[in-house]
Amino acid sequence: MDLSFTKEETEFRDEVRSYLAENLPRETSDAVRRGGELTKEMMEEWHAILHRKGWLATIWPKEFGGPGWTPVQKHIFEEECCRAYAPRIVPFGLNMLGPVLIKFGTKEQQDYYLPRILDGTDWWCQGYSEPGAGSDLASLKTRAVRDGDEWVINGQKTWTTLGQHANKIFCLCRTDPDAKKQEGISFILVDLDTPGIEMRPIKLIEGGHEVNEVFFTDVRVPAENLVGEENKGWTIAKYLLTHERTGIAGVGFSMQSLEEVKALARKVKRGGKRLIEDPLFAARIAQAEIDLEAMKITNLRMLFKAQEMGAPGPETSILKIKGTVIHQELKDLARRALGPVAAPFPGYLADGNMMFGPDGSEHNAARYFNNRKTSIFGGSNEIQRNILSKAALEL
Amino acid sequence: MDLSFTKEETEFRDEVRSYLAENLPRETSDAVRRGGELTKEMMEEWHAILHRKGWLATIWPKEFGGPGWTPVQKHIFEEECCRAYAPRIVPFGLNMLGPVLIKFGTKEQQDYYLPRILDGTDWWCQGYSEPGAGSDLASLKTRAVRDGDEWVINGQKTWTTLGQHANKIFCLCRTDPDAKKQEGISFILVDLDTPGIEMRPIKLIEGGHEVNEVFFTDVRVPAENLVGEENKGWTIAKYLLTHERTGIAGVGFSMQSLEEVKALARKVKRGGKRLIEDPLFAARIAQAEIDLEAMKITNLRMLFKAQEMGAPGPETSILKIKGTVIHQELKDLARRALGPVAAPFPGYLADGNMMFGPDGSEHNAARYFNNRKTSIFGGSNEIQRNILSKAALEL
Amino acid sequence: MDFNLTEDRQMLSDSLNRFLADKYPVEHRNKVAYDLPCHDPDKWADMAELGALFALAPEDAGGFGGSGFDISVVFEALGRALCPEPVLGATMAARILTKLGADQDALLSGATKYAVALAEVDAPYDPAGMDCEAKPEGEGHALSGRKTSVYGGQVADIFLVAAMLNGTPALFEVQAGDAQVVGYPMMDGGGAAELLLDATKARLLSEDAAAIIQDAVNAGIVALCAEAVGAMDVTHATTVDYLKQRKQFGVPIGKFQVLQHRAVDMLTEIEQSRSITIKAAAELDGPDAARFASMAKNMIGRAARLVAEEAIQMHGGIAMTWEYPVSHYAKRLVMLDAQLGDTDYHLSRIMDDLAA
Amino acid sequence: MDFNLTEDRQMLSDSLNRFLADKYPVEHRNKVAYDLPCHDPDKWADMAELGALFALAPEDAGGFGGSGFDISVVFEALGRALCPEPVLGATMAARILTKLGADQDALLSGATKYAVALAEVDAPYDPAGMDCEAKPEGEGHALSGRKTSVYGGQVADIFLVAAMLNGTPALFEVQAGDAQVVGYPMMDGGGAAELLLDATKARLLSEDAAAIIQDAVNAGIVALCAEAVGAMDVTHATTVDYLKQRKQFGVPIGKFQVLQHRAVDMLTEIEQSRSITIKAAAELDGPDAARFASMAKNMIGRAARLVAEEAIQMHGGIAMTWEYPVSHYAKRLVMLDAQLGDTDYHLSRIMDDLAA
Repeated sequence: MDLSFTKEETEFRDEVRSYLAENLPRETSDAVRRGGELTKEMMEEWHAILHRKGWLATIWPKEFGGPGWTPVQKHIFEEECCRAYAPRIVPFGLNMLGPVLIKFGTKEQQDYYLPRILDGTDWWCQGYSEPGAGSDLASLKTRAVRDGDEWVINGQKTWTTLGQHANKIFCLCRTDPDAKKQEGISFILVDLDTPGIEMRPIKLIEGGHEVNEVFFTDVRVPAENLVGEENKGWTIAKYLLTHERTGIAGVGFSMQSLEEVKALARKVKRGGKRLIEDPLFAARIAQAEIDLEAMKITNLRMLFKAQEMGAPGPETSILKIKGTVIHQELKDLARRALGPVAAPFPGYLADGNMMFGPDGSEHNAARYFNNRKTSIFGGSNEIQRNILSKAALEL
Repeated sequence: MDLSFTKEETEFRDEVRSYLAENLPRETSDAVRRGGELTKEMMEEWHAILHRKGWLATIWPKEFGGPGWTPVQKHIFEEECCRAYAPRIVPFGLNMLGPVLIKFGTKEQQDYYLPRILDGTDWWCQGYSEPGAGSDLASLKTRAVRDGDEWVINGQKTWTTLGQHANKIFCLCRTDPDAKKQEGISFILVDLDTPGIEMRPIKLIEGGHEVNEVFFTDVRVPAENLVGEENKGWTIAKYLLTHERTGIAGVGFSMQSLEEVKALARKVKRGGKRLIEDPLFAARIAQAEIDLEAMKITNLRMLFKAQEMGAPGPETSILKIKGTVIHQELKDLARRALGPVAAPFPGYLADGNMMFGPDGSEHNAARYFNNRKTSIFGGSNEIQRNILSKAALEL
Repeated sequence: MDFNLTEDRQMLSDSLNRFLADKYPVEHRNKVAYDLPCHDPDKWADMAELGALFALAPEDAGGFGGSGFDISVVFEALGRALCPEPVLGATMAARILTKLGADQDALLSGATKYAVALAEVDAPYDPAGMDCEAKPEGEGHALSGRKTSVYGGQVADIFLVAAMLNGTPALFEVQAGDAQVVGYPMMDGGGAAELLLDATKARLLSEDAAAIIQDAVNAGIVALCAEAVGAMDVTHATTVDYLKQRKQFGVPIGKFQVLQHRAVDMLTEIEQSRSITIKAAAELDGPDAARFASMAKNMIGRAARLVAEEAIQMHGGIAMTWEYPVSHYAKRLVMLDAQLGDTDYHLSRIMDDLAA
Repeated sequence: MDFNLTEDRQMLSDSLNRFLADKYPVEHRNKVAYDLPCHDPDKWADMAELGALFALAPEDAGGFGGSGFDISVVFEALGRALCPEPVLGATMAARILTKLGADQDALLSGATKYAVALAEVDAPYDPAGMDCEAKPEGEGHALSGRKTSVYGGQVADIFLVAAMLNGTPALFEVQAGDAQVVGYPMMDGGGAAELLLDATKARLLSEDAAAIIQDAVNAGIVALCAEAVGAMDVTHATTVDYLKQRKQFGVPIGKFQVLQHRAVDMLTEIEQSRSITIKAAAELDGPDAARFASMAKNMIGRAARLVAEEAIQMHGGIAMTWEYPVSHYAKRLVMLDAQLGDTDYHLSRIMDDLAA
C-alpha cells in the first residue's frame, strides 16, 4: 500500500502545473471560475494551446498524436486542469470519435479526420440520443438507407451538446429495420452543412443553451462515411460508451466546488455570524468533504486497478454514481449558502453594488439546476446501478 | 378543517386518562417504561382490568362485548394507553381471531370462543408465517388432511409471537394441494395441548424470547375447528390482515420514545455539556420530532377518512412505512445518546451504582435491535410500497 | 375533528383552480414569470375579483377569511398553477394591517400592491442581525439601509419595511416612489426587488414590531408551504403519468420497481408535508404559531427538494428542458426553501426549543 | 501509487483469515462472545503465535509492523470473523508503549493482556471533560475516579489509564489486581469493564500525554474502521447470497430491482469506507492523522449502520434471529460507532477544522 505518487509522477504533476500557470489565459480561467458559459473562441484557443504542447489527445496512442501517458498521468493532468480552472476539453472529437476511428476506422478515415480533430478544423458533435430512446439507446429510430454510393438519412437526434458550434456529427442510424434491436445499427459520419439538416436549440431548465435537437430530412452522405462494418454500429457504440471512464468521478470538479462553498460560507453572514459558524451548515460541508476525501481514494483505487488489469471493471460505475451525488450535493450547498439572494436570474443585477456573494456566485442556483443532468446523462445512475447489480453482484 | 376533538371526545379522553391513572398497576407501567420483558402475570392482570371495565375488545361490535367506539375514540384510547405506559394488549385473540369469528365463525364457535377470549381463559397465538413463506404468505406448505371428522395437520409455523404463553393457535393450512396458490387454504383452530405439537423458542437478535417455531406432526383436531368454508381461508387471511389498521403508525409509542430521548439527552453529559446542547444531536431530535408531529396529523387524516368512508384506504400503508421509520429513528437516538455505555448486556451491571442513564436506559441498545422487526413484520415496508404503488399510484 | 374544507373555502378553491387552469396555463405563466414586471395586471384584477385577496383578511378587517386555512386554500391553488403573481406580499401585508387595525380595502380589492421588506443580505432570515435603521425626521422617519429579496417588490406600490428604531425592530410604510427599487425576475419565476433606502421618507406603523413581524412571517410560511404542497401534487402526478407512458426496454418505466418505490416515497413525503402544513395553518392564530410554522417550513424544505430532484431524475432528460413544465415546478420547489427561512434555519429554531 | 498489500502483510492476512475461519467459526465465536470472560486463552495464544500482536509494533520496538496498514490487515481479518478477542486494547497499548519506548515483549507475545482506559461516563469520547484524577503518593501516584467502557478490561492484566494530573491529561499504569474491575459482555459480543479507582496505586508513564493519547485513539480508530470493513464485506456478501437463494412469489428476491439497487448502494458505501480507511491508515504516522481518523470514523459510522440495517431488512425475519450470523454482524456494525467517538463526534471535529 502506498498512496503517494512516484518521483516521476510528482515531477510530471509539477510540469503540468507550471505549464498551466504560464499558458492558460487568465480571462479563460476567470470565466470558468465564474461559472457562466464560455465563448467558442475561448474553447478553441485552449484547444490550440494544448495541441501545440501535444497534450490534447490524452487518450490516443502515441502513433496517432497522443502523449503516451499512463492512466495515472492522465488523472494527474485532469486534476491539475481542474485546480487551474482550465476549460473542460470538448470530448466529442477527441475522446469519443478519435478512439473509434483509431479502432474501427479505415486508414483513409484516420488520415483524413484525426489531424482535423487535433488542429481544430472539425468540431464534432454526437448523434446518439433520440427523443424516444434515452437509456434504452438500442431502440433508436433514425434511418439510413443505402442509395447507390450514398446514405440517405431521415430522423431526429437530441441532446446534441454544443452542436451549435459543430461542423460535423457522428450518428448511430438504423440500417436494417428487420434486424433485432441492437443489430442493424450503423455508425455514420455526417457533415452538418449537408442539405436537409436542421439544428434547433434546446433551452435548459436554468435558461442556458448547451444542447440541441438535430433533424434529418433526406440527408445524403457519401457511402464511405460509414465507420466499421454496416449493421455493426452497436459494437462501436458500446466501445465508445465504456472506453474512457477515467474522470467520470469528477473529483477535480468536486474539489473546485468544495473550495467555492467553503469560501462562500466564510464570507456569507447570517445574523452577525459567518455561515461557517452555523453548525448545521458546517456539518453539511464537513460531510461532503469527508465523502469527497473517500471518493479521491476510491478513484485512485479504480485507476490503479485499471492500470493493473489493463481495463476498468464494472466497479467504475461506483465512481459515476457517488461522484455525481457528491458533486450535486456541493452544488446544492453553494446555492443554499446564498440563501434568498441566490434567486435573481443571473445578469439582472449586473451593477457591482448589487452583488451579494463572491464574484460568480450569482450563477450558483443556475449551476445547481444545470448539474442535475450529471446523474442522468452518460448512463443514468439507475442504469449504473443495474450494471453493478448484474456485473459486480451477479444478481 | 378542524383539528380539535369534539367536546364528547375530550370528555372521553379525560375519562380514559383518569381510569388509567387509577387502575393501571404502577408496577406494570414501570415495567413498560423500563422496557424489559413483561411477565405473563402482568399481561393477564391488565387484560382482566380492561375486561372488567368493558374496554378490552375495542374493535368488536357492541353485541359481542365491544364498547361501541368510533375510530376516533379507539385512537384516543390507544394514545392514552401509550401516555400512561400501559402494556400493549396481546392482539391475537382480541384483534385478530375475534373479528374473524364474528365475521366468518358459526354461532357455536362465537358462543364458545369469544367469551373465553374476553375472560382470558384462552390465550391465542398465530399460525400464519412459515419458514419458506414470509411476505409471500400464499406459498405456505403446512398441510391439513381431512380424515373422518378430524383434520390431520403436518408442517411448521414460525414467528409465533408469545406462543410460549398461549394455549391455542389459529392456523392457515393448505387443504387442497392441487389448487392455485391462494386457493385451497383453510383457517383452522388448534388446541396447543393436542399431541404432536412442539413449540420451540426462537432467540432474537438482542437475546430475547418473544417468538417461537411450532412443529405439527400428525396433529389431529376436530373437523368443527374449521372456520369459514374449506379452501376459503385466504379470504379470511386477507380480511384479518387488512381489517384493523388504526394504530399501525405507532404514534403513541413514538411519542413515548421521543420523551425518553429528550429526557436522556438532558441528562447525559459529553465533556461538561449536556448532550442536548450538542447541535448535531439536537438536530437529530428536532428532525424526528417534526416528522412525528406531521405523522400525528397524517394519522388523524387517515382516521378521519376511514371514519368518513367506512374503511381505510390503501394510503394507510403510508402510516406503516413512515411510522416505523420514525419509531426506529427514535430508538436509534435512544441508543446513540448513551454512547459507549449502551453496550453492556442488560442485567450485567445490576448494581445501582453501575447505572449510567435513567432507569431503564440499559435496555436501549436491545430495544433498538429488537425494533428493527417493525419494518419487516405485518407486511414489510417493501410490501407496503408495492401495495401503494399498485393501489394508490396505479403503476 | 374534521379534515374537510368548509363550503366557502371549497368554493374559493374550486373557482381559483378553475380560473388559473383556464387563464393562467403554463405557457402564459412562463411568459409572465421570467421577465419584468413578472405580473399580469388583468389576471391580478380577475383573481382579486374571485376573492383571492379578500380571503386574506378577516371580516372585521374588510375581508372574508384571514385564518390559516384561508391562506392555505389560496396558495395551494397558486402552487398548482405555479402562479407568479405577488400574492405573498399581499398576504403578509394583510396580516400586518389587520394586527394594526389599519385600513386595507385597497389591498384586498387588488387596487394597491403591497410588499413586505424584512430580509437583509447579512440577515436574510432573522430580524436579529438587521442593519437597516430608522431615524426620526420631521413628523415622520427616515430609513437607511438595504432590504433584499422583497417578493413582489418589483411591482409594489407600498412597502412595509422592518427597520431598527432605538435598538428595536419597528415597522414602517414606504411609498414605492420614495425609494430606489431594483426589481428582477427570479430563477424560479416571479419577481422581487432590492429596496435601497437612503434617508428615505417613511411612516411609522409600529414601534415594537417583533411580534407583528413574526406573525407576518408565520402567515407567509403557511402560504409558502401550501404553495409547495400544491406544486408537489402536480409534480408528483405528472411524474407518475410519465412513468405510465414512457417506455424503455419495451415496457413502461413505471413497471420498474425501483421507480415505483421512489414514487411511493415521494407520495409519503408529500402527505407528511400536507399534514404539517395543515397543522401550521390550524395553529396560525394560536400561541405556538411560530413553532409549528418552523416545523412546517423545515419539512417542506426537505420534501420539496426531494420531490423536485426525484421528478427530474425519474423523467430523465426531458425534465431538464425549459419546454417541459416539470422543470419550472422543480425550480419553484427548490427555491422556495430560501424564502422566509430555510430548512436549517427553522430546524435550529426547533432545536432552541429543545435546549430550553 | 500501489494499492496492493506487501507480501508480508498479505501472508499475515491470509494466515489470520484461515486460522479464524477454521478455529474461530461463528458458533465458537458466539459461545465466547457473550459470556464472561469473553476470551479464549488458547485461541489468543494461537493468534499471537501467528503474529497478530507482533504486527502491532515496529521492529525496533520488538514487533514486525506497527504501521497503519499492519493494524488494518489484522483488524480486517478480525472483522470478517467477528472475533471478540481483546486485540483493540493491545493495539492501543502497543502504540503507547512504542511512543514511550517502553518494553512490550509480554504484550506482543500475548503473555500479558493490556487494556487502555480513556473514556468516562460523562466524557465518553474526549479527554476534555475527564474527571478521574491522579495525586502523588509515596513514590508513585494514586488514581481516583471511574473509567468506563474499557474494552478488553474484563481480562486485562494491566491497564493504561488516562487521568488528570495537575490539570493535564497524563497516562498511568495500573495493575488489574490493584483496582476494582467490573467486567461485562457487550450487546455485540466481546467484553469490557468498568474500572473503579479509589486512591488506586498507579505508575506514571507520561506526564503530558495528550498527544500520546490522541495517537492511541487514532490507531484504535484505524483498527475499528478496518474491522468494520471486514464485517461489512461479509455482511454484504451474505446478503447478496441470500438474495440469490431466497425465493418469494416464485422468483429469487434478488430479481427485484429495488433490492438490487439497495445492494448496490451498500456496495458503494462499503467501497467508500474501504477507501477512507486506507487513507486513515496511510496517514496514521503523519501530521494529519487525527483529521483522517475522524473522517474515517464518521464515514464508517454512517456506512456500517446502513449496511447493518439494510442487511437485516433485506433478509426479512431470519436476520432478526440469534441463530443467523448476520444478526451478530449487524450488532457489531451498529455498536462500534460508539467506540472511540461516534459519527457526530468525529463530524464535529472536522467542523472545528472548517471554522479555523
